Amino acid sequence: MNWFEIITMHSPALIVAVPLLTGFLTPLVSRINDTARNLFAIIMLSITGFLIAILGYDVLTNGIRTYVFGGGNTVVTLPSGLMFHVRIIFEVDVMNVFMIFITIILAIIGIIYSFSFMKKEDGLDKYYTIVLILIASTLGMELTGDLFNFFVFLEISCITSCALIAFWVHKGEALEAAFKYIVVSSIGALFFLFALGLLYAQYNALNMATIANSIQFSIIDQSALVLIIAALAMKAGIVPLHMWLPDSYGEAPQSITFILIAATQASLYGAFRVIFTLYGNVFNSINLASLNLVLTTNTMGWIIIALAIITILVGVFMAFIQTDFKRLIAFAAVAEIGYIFLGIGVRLASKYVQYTGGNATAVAFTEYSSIALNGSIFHIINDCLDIGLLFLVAGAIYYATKESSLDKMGGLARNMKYTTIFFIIGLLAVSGMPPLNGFASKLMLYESTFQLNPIIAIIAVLASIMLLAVFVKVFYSAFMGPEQPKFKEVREAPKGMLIAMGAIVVIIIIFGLFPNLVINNLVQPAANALTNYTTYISKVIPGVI
Amino acid sequence: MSARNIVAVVMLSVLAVFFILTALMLSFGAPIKYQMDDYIIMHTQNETGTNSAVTTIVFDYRGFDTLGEATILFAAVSGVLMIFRRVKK
Amino acid sequence: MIYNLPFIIVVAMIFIGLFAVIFKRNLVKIVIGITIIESGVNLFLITLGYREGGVVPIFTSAPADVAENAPGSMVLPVPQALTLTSIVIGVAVLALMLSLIMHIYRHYGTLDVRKIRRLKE
Amino acid sequence: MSQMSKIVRTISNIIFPFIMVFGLYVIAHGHLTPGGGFQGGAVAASGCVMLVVAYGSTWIFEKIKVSRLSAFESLGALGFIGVAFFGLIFGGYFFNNFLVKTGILFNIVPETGFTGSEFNTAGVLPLMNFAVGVKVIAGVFAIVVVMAYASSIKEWKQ
Repeated sequence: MNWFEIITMHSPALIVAVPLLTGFLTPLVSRINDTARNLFAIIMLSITGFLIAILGYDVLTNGIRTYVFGGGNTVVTLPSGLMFHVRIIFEVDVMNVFMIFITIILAIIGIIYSFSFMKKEDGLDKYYTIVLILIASTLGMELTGDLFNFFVFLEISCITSCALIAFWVHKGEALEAAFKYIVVSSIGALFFLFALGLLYAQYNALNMATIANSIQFSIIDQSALVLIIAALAMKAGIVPLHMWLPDSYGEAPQSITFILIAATQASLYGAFRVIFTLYGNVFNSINLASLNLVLTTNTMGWIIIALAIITILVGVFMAFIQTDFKRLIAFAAVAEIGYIFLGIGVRLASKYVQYTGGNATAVAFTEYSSIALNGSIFHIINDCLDIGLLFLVAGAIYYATKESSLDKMGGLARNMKYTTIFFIIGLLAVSGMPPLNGFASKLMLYESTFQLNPIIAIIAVLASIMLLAVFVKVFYSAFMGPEQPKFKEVREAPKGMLIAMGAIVVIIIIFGLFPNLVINNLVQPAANALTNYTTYISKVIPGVI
Repeated sequence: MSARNIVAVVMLSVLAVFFILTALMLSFGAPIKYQMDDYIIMHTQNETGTNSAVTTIVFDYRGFDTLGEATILFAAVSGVLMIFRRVKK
Repeated sequence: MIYNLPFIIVVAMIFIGLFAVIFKRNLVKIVIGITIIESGVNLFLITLGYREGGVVPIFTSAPADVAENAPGSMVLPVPQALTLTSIVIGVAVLALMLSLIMHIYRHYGTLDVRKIRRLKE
Repeated sequence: MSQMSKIVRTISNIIFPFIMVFGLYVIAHGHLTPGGGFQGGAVAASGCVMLVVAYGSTWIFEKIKVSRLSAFESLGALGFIGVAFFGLIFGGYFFNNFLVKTGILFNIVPETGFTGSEFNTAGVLPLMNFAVGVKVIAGVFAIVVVMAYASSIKEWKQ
């Protein structure tokens, strides 16, 4: 075994362990000086990125990779002859690789942005410690194959995000937002733990593959599903439970908001994993023989569609009336998460049409349901990049002018040329205009939704157009118009921030020009991995099916 | 009592009925399945040399969870120290 | 029915906590509510692991008959380990929430939710 | 918080070593009896907190540097993750219990059903218990000291 194979073998554990180790070492390293700390953080994150590249390459070529913590032959044999591991297992398929890929991009760019954005603050050693732990926990949530481990990382990300939202402690609103966030997310996490207890009582196992293998969808399993989805929706900001999201996105430092987006998407990933893998034999392999499962899938799909449409509408309409730049973008983020959820719902509801319609519809809807899932997964990365770019632009403006109210801004385009260009690209991407990446994923969502129900598709398109209107309004009030006397001295944002924003813009343009490259190489395999739950199970429990 | 409170009470009572029905379905004192726990009790001594099965799970079989738990405490301490830092204005 | 009393108590605790979180106006009472929910969930996990007549799953100075019928005479150890983790998590969350409350009190001079709410929709 | 009366201080002086010894006992026997790093650490940290109550947080805050406590906590966490990394290096897996059958330390493997107590067992578990214990003592003490000090001063230096 050469060194490359050894690194590949251990990379799932190291991807989480290296940022954690960095986080533990940062308080000691920052005793030297600030530059050493910054260099240390970025070098260790680059090592993590390198490991992710190795792992991603391996998973894309060789399929699912598992890692058993502690090793050894600790295998339980069931009376039926199936075996499963007692220890914690990390199981990495293409979907996980896709998510950790997004996270590491956001993390590295966010750290680079922090170097210049947070330069004048104090308490930075603690800041970098907590940011690195937040990144590690997000990666852990996305890699783990164990439900309780997922809960632990969920709680780590909850605590670290709360501490970071309250970073500007002299602002009362930041404290309030942080308190709201920790109340909502700790209750959500406790619901998750309760649901985990229900599943544990039924199947006496904690890793996802074992539970997925034996899930029966009894009443207790259904209540566990409802609780888990409610908890993860709470963390992701679906509408009845969205109230924490604009507050915390709006009040946190913008570099934090950028990394928080990745943490939110990790909860969404959890919802994907639970619906399509943990309850895989309910929602994936339905057939006419079990009509009640088909009906359940349909009900579930329409509930999710309804929630998603409400989320989109609330996000867009609330964005209209905001006067604070960051809160406005935060509501746009709520709307974008609604689009991702819409994809899941359409996927589940299309499955119903597929099995109850005629033969011709069956063929068509097989394709549409997979398009909906692809669009939904592709929209995760686009949402991260677009909303993230807008938050970074808001941060650059805040850094330059110390102002975040839209009423008091104006004429900034004269002095902040690059920022203006980045903002235009961000607003076009977020509202789904053709040459950019938002268009590619939204088109897939519209197409599949239209086949299911044209009215919903029209609502989705209109909401997207309204989002464009909102941002054009912002553009005029902030960047255009007469030059304000107090902004005469405003200068362009520092180089570090421009580099961070420029990097995202480059990725957005590449994804916009060559969407098929991403869809064929990353999104489609991810969707296949998600729906192929039997492969996922058989990697942990050999000999099943 | 405002309309909002009434809605909250109704939702809470629906949730309560749902939870109680779930609770009534579980069986107390007689777990349905216990292969994993039996395995751990039987193998804790010859695999890890530990007499206490709970400690074996916490630090060996599920050691990575405990690392996460230690991380949570670390993050909470760092967070509290960060929140109580002296802010210069 | 009476046999499920522990589970009903767990549900009651969770709902007492939720009630406090939703209807109480004092921040400290909200935190107490969350702590009660958490105790309820921890109790739930412990309750799941109980086996009729079982003793603690530790071999040190265990009675001879317990050690002989080993797995059957001991309660399930995994829920206890999960509860340990969950308790420590609860401590961390509690510490962070209380320090936030101290800051909020310094800032606004009150703990009443209605008076401090500045972030509106 | 100001100092309490002389009686309280004297009695807490007398009790403090016993609480610490009990806490360390719980940490050291984590693999044999109920307890372990977290529980023992909490016991020992509550002994330290008793001093905070008896002597007043201002006095303690001047005597003990919080940054040093934070560094100790960091060291505890590093020790824990370090043992896990040693498992990767010597045992071939992250979190491998590499000491248990090698014959260096803590290496005795009792028979299944053995009800005596042999301290020299359990592989890396005592080391992890110790690291976690250090971490919990330092962490909980730091939280309490900082919160008590912050609530005792009238005006914050903001």
